[in-house]
Amino acid sequence: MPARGYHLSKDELGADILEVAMGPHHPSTHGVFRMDLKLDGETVVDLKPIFGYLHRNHEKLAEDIPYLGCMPFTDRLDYLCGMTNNWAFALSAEQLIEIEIPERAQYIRVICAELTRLINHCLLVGFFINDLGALGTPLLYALREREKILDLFETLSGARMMVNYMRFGGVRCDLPDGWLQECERIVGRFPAFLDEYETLLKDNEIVITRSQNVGVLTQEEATNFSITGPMLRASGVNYDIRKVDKYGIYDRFDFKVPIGAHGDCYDRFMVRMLEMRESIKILKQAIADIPEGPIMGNEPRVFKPDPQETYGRIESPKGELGFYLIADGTTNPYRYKVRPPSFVNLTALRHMCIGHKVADAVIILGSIDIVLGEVDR
Amino acid sequence: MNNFIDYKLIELGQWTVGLFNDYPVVQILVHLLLATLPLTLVFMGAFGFSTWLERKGLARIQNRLGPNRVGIFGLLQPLADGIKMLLKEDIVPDRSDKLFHFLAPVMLMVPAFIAVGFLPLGDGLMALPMDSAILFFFAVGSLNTIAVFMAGWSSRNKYSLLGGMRAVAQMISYEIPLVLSAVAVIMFSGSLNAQEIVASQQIQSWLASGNLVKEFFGQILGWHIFKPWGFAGFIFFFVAALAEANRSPFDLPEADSEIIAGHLTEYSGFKYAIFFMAEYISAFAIAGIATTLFLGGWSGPVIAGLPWFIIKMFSLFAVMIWIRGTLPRLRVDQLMGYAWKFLLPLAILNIFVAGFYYFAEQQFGSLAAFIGGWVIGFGILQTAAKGLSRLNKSPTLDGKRVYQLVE
Amino acid sequence: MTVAFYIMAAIAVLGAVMAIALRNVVHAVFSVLLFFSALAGLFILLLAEFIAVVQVLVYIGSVGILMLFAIMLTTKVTGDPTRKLLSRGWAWGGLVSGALLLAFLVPLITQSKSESNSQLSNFNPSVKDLGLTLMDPYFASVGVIALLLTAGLIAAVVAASSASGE
Amino acid sequence: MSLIAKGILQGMAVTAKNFIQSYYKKERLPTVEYPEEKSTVNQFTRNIPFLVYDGEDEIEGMRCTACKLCEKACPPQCIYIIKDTDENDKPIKRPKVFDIDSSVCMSCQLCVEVCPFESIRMDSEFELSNENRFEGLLINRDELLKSNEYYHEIHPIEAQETDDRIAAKIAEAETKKKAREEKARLAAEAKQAAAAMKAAEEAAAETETSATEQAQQSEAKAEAPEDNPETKNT
Repeated sequence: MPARGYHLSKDELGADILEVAMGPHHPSTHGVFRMDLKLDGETVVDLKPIFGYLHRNHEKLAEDIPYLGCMPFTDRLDYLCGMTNNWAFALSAEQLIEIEIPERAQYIRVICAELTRLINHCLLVGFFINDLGALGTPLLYALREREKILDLFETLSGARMMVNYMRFGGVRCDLPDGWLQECERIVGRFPAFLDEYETLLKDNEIVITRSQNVGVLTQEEATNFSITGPMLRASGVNYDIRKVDKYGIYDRFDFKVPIGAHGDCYDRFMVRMLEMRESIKILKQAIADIPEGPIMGNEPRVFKPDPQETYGRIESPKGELGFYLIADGTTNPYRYKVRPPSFVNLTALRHMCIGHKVADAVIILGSIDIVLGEVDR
Repeated sequence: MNNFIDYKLIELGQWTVGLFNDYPVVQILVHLLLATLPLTLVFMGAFGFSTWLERKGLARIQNRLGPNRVGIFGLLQPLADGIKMLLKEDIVPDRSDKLFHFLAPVMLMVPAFIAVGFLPLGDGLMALPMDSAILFFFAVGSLNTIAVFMAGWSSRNKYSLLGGMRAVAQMISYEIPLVLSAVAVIMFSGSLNAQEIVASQQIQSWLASGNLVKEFFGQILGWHIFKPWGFAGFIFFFVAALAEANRSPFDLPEADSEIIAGHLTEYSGFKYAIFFMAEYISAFAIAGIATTLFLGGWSGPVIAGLPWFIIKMFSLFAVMIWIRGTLPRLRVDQLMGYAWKFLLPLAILNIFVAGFYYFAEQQFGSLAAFIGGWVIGFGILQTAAKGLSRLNKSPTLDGKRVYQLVE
Repeated sequence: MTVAFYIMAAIAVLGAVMAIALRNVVHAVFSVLLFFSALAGLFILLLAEFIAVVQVLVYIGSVGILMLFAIMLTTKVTGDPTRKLLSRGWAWGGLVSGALLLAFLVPLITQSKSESNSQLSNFNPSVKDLGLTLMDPYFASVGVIALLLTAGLIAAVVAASSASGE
Repeated sequence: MSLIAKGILQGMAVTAKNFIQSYYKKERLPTVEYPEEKSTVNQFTRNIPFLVYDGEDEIEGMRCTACKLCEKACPPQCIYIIKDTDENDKPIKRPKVFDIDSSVCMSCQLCVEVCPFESIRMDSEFELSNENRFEGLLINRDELLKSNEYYHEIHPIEAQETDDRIAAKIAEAETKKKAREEKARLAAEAKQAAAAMKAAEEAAAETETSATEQAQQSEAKAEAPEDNPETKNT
């Protein structure tokens, strides 16, 4: 895939190219990520993403731990979305042992996943505008709203972010009394916050001039880079695993997928804003329909699946999150491989940044929505 | 007139100088001290207060509490910060240009304080009463650029250098619309003298009438901001002033999300504090000059003079804080484009509108000129602005977008 | 007044000498700026406020910055240290330039002494008078200069845009 | 962008609204000023594990039997257990050393889930800061031991469920034991009757039966955590 932009030698340019190492300690590289930039004035001529500063041996570690023991580690992949990470891992392990998941557990999973999507997207928008230089005001509004959902998670699972809530065959514990009512109240109020958020940001002339037509990724390019998630949909590809795979019970809900037309930073930001509204739709349906019943199938804690391989994937807020497992008949996975959306989406960074300004490189990185815990694993 | 505070202050000053009548050399020194020392102290205090104000205001905008640990409402926070800054290690990069690294904060500080000297704080209250004070103000303001460049260049840091480059480009570009939007006022007032500009914004005939209501409104209605060209000019001036003072959304030289802290990256301890102080005082100075040019300076009802000037200056500063809490930052090229392709033509057009308004006032009386000016003059400016933004718009920038929702 | 003049003059001379002598280009430019500011101070001492302002605004604020900009684009900031300040032709150059300076300045100084201060005393160097002078008797020349400068500016813009448009 | 940018003004109206409302709306100022006021800790919160004991005495009432299931289940392997021994070097069902490295613990609650004796539970204590980053963060057995009352205080619902479960277990064990005793008694009676008949010839067989009886009883004791006589004190 040839990168767009220009590659000029030093002599052709007639001036020195400034090499700047942006990161690993930089205010807006979203963690310990480093971009080696080659700048011509302020224009990015070349960019080299460097990561691995947060490598924690996640995949190798799992090979020495029983399947269930890996569950708390998945929380730490994309530490903003513990619930969806749990679900993705549970989904792939459930394929190994083929068990039925009770109805109520399915609903709880959907509710948790969509709440996670709300958290992730409103935080992302906050960080994105923060990268645009807005001194954190939208970010702090997002954090304010996130707190409420985190409180819900805490009541449900005991922890705010490192939830470790899903189990193979269901979820760990049932909803406490009054949890659903509280959840309904918070979800009911969320659209008002979204309206305010959109008024603050959507029509802002500076946001528009800064983010429109910046970091464009066409349909073809996006699919070739195997981009997934909101970023792919912002490029105009209708691909949402909730619709494609219909995993869990997503076929029961009525929701739509927002699609962007330009594939630039503004589209990525707006697609996420719209996805939050669709998530609220799903949440309202799920809260209304949730049945009574058991929350766990009768599943042994430690099991020895037959030698086989599986790949379970879900639409995590950031894109396709998949777990590839090879079982060898023991209690531990033989191979445990994560397909993190952040990492794969990051591959398009260089392509998108070349030819833009330094300031754009920062917001393009922000619009990809990476979490270094997931990139480095 | 009820600006007795100013008169009392001036009397006090004259009395103090009078004490040294027998020692002419000492008298000159005392005179100089009286002109500069209170100003320095007051503005340094104002700097401390404004950092508190900014942190508190931003915090409330962001639904936080802000500083509240040191003193009541955290009012002593600036003091604590100052002590902390003083005690911090002063780190100078090994390969930096040590002399310039040291001189840069000083270079920024000096023009900032000189600029404050040109502000007409009250009736007759002016540290450097010069005939062409406004012009001097702009001349001194242009020195900031050099200091920022010095800081950026001498640090031997790539981020600093980028910040320095940005600062130079930005400040040069915005100085032109800044001065041009002030030209309309200078033209209308017919003077470069700050006091005369303030006086031209008071309706003298109403003030002399003895009617209390007329006196009250005579102090307000004459402000240039109520005139169409003055309103437009104020917007241009304020935008350019934000850029001159490196305030958000034009804080590119120290854009923290892109180039860490720009020219300030390698500064620490007291030098950093001095930078900070100089920047805030420049912001004050430019808010003060905007007050003088467009908001009637020290004129105001009931207690004209120093109090009104301070109220107006701090209000403008509060608006700066408000903007900082709301807006994202522009990009370098957009920033330059905005100055050259949008502000500059409009500021020039505004001079013409002001000229026509001036003649219309003489021909048809002030009321007719006022109404006509708002309808025609402002209409012209508005249309021009729209046309310019359409002209400048890149073809792919389509503003509001409609999104598809598919199954 | 005299003391102030000598201080300013000393600073100006120092700045000028340093601008030539310093091998670091950026330092040299800042010496030039120092010289300019001392000059502005001298103008203020002469009660030529407006000229002082213009000195600061144009020379320090614009020309100086322009020089700095030009330097930023060059790669070599520090000059070659092996090159000596005193080369063989130095003495001759100094002699010639000193002679020229005298040739130009001496007549001027003697003239101003002889023509008395009568002309100076009734000249009021206010900005208003300056403006009136420029706008009344010299209006035509000022207008022509302004037009020329505008044309030059437009030409520069056209040249720059066509160069980058390729 | 015309002279006045509409979108920017809209945004500024939003921030102004937030600024003003932060003075009178709790929702707009969610800050809790921590050291002075502490937000109520959710009763479901989990942080670092602790060991529950019943009754007054920490050592006697300890539920933990040092079975090391939690040690095996812990994914980051932050639990370290050594079994206690008595004077004769005979192992006792009680840990001598039970360390949790709180700097390693990731609060995943898997140890709680595997514990068959309802002994290890999650604490909601969050102020764990310490001056010593090595020994200070290594929590030993005596620090980990907390009473059942404390457990009830921090996690009322969960603790009640646990107690109910233990009570049910004990009741079950009790009924089983009673049934067994009854059975044993009946058998003994029958045997006594039989013994009366053929006392002399079958003396060897009788001794064998009583030995089996004893073995059965000790087995029942092991199944239920009966070494805690005050289990039902709540």
